[in-house]
Amino acid sequence: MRHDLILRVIAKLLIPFILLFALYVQFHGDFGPGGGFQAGVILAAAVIFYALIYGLADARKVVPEPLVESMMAIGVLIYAGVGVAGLLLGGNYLDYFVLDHDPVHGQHRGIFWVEVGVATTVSGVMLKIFYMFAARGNADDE
Amino acid sequence: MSLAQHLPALQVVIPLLAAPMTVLLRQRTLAFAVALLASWAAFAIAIALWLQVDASGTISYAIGSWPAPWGIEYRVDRLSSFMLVLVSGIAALVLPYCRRSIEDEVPQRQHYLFYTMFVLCLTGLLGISITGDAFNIFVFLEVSSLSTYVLIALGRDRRALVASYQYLIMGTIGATFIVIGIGLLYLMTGTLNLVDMGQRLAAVQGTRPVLAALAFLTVGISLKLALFPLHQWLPNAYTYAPSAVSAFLAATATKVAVYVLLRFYFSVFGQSQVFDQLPMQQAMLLLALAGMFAASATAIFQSDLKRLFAYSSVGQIGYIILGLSFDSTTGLTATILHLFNHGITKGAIFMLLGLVALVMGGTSLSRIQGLGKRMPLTSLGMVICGLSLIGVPGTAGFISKWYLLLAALEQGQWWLVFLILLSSLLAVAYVWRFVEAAYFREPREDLDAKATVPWSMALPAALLVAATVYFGLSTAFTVGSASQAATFLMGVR
Amino acid sequence: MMFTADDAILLALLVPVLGAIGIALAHRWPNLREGITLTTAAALLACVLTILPSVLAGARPTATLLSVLPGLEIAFEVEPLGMLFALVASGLWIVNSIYSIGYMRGNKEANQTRFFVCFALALSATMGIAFSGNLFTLFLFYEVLTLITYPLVTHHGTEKARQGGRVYLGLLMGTSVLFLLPALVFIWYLTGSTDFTAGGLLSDQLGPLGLMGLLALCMFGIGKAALMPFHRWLPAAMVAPTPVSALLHAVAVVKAGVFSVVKVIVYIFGLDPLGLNGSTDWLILLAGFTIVSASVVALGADNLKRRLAYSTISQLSYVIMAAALLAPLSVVGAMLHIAAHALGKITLFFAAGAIYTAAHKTEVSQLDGIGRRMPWTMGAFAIGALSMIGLPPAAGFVSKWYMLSGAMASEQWIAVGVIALSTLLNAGYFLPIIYRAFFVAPAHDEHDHPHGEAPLPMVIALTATAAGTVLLFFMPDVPLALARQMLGLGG
Amino acid sequence: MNTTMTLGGHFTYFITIFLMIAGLFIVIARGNLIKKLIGLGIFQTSVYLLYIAPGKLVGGTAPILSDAFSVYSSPLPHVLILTAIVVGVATLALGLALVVRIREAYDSIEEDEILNMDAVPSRQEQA
Repeated sequence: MRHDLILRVIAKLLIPFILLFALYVQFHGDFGPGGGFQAGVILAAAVIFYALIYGLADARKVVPEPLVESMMAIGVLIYAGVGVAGLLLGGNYLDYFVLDHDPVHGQHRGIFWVEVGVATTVSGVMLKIFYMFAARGNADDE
Repeated sequence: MSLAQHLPALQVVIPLLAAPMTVLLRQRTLAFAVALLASWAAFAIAIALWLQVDASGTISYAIGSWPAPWGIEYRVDRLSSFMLVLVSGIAALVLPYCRRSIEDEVPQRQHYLFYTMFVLCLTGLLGISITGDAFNIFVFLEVSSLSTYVLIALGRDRRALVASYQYLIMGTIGATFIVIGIGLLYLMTGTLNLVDMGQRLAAVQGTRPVLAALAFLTVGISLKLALFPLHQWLPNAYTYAPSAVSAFLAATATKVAVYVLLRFYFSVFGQSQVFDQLPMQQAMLLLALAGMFAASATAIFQSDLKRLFAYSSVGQIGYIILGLSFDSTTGLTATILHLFNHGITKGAIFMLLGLVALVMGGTSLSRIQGLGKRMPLTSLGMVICGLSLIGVPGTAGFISKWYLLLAALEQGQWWLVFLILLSSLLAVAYVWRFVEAAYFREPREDLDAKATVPWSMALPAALLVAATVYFGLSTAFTVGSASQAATFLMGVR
Repeated sequence: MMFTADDAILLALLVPVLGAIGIALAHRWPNLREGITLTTAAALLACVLTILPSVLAGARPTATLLSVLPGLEIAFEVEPLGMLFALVASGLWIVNSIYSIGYMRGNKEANQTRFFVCFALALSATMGIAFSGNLFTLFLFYEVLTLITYPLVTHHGTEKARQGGRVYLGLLMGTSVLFLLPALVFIWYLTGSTDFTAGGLLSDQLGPLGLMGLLALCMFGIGKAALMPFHRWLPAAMVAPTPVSALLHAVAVVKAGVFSVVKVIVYIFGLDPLGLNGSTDWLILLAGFTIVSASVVALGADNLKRRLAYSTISQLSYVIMAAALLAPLSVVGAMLHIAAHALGKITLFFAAGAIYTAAHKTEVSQLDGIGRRMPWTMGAFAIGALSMIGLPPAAGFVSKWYMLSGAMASEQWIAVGVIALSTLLNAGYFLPIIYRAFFVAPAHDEHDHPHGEAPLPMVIALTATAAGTVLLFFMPDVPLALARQMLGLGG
Repeated sequence: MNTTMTLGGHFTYFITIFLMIAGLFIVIARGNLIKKLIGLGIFQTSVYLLYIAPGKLVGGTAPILSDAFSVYSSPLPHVLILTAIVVGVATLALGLALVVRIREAYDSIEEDEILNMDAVPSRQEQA
């Protein structure tokens, strides 16, 4: 696939938009369908797309394996961190109401960070799964 | 803000936080340290919770401050606090044991992931025990199960992979059955909170979907707790998993599944519904007896000790379910007691077997000939735990057997008394296979001891063995908690 | 003495355990190890003796270790029967230790340290049984004793020894778990306690049939008493080295069995409640059957140890029968017989072991003329045999006398007949041995080799027990006093 | 008439049950490890349907607050099933990962072949 020019050009064109769309889905999650879960998958899809076209080795250079693993962990930490923040601010665990002066703002803030965490973890996991399966059995291909 | 107030959340959150930390740290010593701290903290919290519940009754904690029937509620009552102590206690002991144990059994670069999976599994098991939300139980169940599959697959034998795969298939079917059961209950009541569900079920008692839910839940949970004949996954999984994992699973995983069964039977359906509408009592009785005899008899003919004691676990689960089938407070006490006592006994046995595997290079009966001379203290520990499995007085196993017999006597079922005792004679038979091999055969010349016994493994194992004896002599904690929990469960509705 | 009788109870349990630890630590130095064994044995006897005066004076020293469940304590209470048992066991341990040293060294046995460690631990368990204050404690130590003696039985580690060990463990553990444990749970369920109570713990919770059933559970559950049909373990355990057989038969195990039987009958069921509705008639018959049939088997056994084993089975059933007669006199006889049989039978086993060590002979038919070469051994054997038969001047006469009087007083003519018949049978299987040993000229074959007496420690030991047998005939004061104490007949 | 109405009204349940049985059947009857996983996936999917179908109200719309609508479908089953789907994906991924490693270790993904391969060395071990 290395010299498939059309695919390469289209990929180059498409990937920024995919990423942008991921961000849109992420931030629109407050008002309509969307949220961290979907955004994370779309984000991962962009990278996977890149890997399909340019090869796994290149993709690994862009998004290295340790980063992927860290993303998985950091996302969970962000999520749980929001919960702990609620604890520290005097509410129960995962209490969003206390995150800001106004409970509604608190809700916004809490959900926002939780969704960030979800997106990070989900994209990390998707990429990890992809890397693991793709790297299996054809090590010389990379 | 008082910390004590948030203990129920922290119980689950601390190990949950430890999991990503171990991934981020990547370095195995640091990962080990984090996991160790988390498990010890969890144990401390569990004890604190137990004390709180003991002093002032059930604790309810609303996650996210959403009140109970709508939000997810963490609910610590007498039964769950007891389970929390068991699960976190075993984890706190197994973790320090892991460090040296997995060195030989798991590739080094996977060590930090091993700890991640371990704390995740712990999180799941603790979560199941503490949550008051039906769907949350499923989620935590899957968290613990998925990490368990990984942990089993880490075993160095390639058969570990197959064992893990089989467990994955069986476990997922079980979990899906549980979700179906929960779904049906949700359809009938419109709530997922266990207490709320229990109250609303009264209105639709005995309708067909509720009975179907009961059946689905029973089968699903029975798969998870390895009730005979749904136990096929267990022997392979315990045999080929790394020793530390076998120890942790044998002591906690099936026990937590029993907890889920008790929770649904008594807190949701209510004992009258379970035992009056369907012939549950007879079914449980039969399966328990079949397990006690068939599995124990199979255990006698095994040539590998890990497999032998895995079959013994299936047999012992028979006792646990037998106590349940009596439908009496004493029987339930026996169930909960045996849950705990068998947990610590089997945990100790598998930890000791890990030591044996480390030193002798395997656990097959032909390999461990003359073990009494090579590893006198380990063999002694094995014998003590074996006696506990048999139910010899002075060991923890005796206490639970005592209550089981008492429950049978209360109902005047002498034939059951004798069946229970007959099956414990089968336990004598399989324990004695070890004793004869270890003490009355000469060590094999061609096998050299590979390593000395590291204290980091010996100490936790010794502590558990000591606990097996201690809880056979001093029963204030175990019998007290178990009988209170049983009274509480029987009195729920 | 600096400590009270109450402390001495716990000390008596602890001393052998400490001794065992010492023995294990000294495994490299055999002389030191044996020294520790003897010291421990002496210390144990001293402990037991400090309790004796207060028991004779009518006190009941007690000690409670811990409470496992409500009404289920590990508790000790020394009453006369237990005192007697403890005295016999601890006293004979010293003799047995001396003998064991000679035997183990003389036969160059392997694993000697394990042997002595288990021996010491077995004594601790025996003390626990003797002093137990309730049925639960008794059961606990009963099981411990089974487990501790198991390695002794399988000492040789051969396939035959393992086989014997399996039968031993299977029967003892099997009966106790299958019968005694449910009886224990049931008693606790009925009364909320398992304490040994003067006059009987059970009052009127059970009808005659229930009482009989429970008694049956207890009697069959105490497999160590070797009541038929659960007697097979005793011959099976004969694969063990002779000192172990002596321990099993005379010092600890079987005595623990009959001791438990007497204790259960007297303190759990009570003589009077049992006597009211004849719940023990079947037991008298069964014990009688055991006595006679075991004697008949012994008559036909050529292997000396096997003959002795069946003799033990029959002698044990004397005690059971005497207790089942429920007459005070016969219970006194039962107690005396525990002591008398212990002394007599240990002498016989010592002699058998001495013959094996010196002449390597195990069959009765090989013993022609051996009395001329081993006069001390065979002399002691003769005294032991007299005691078994129940002839003066041996202790067996006294106990049989009481039993017979008890049987006659309660007009149990079957029991009287059994005792008479078995006395004949006893004579029938013991006297020929003595006759052969002293009066038949030795057969000369090529396998024979010149030998004299057994090693000195063994001869000392067996002479001492033989002397004890005679002594007990002339001075049965202490056992008698204890027996009267127990039945409340006054000192 | 009445029966057809019940049949029609309950058609989601029939589909659910059909999928459930089909999935379970594949898991049990097929020896190929991948096919087993596919069966498992179908089995799990049937449960999603079981949850979601009753949450649908005839005439209800997606539960996004808007002035134009007053009848909404219940969102809770969707949330639950979203979680269940994640769990299902994780299970599937893990199962496939195991199959990959099993294939590397045994060079086969047929259950009976794998079991045969293991049965032989264990017998030697005992001998």
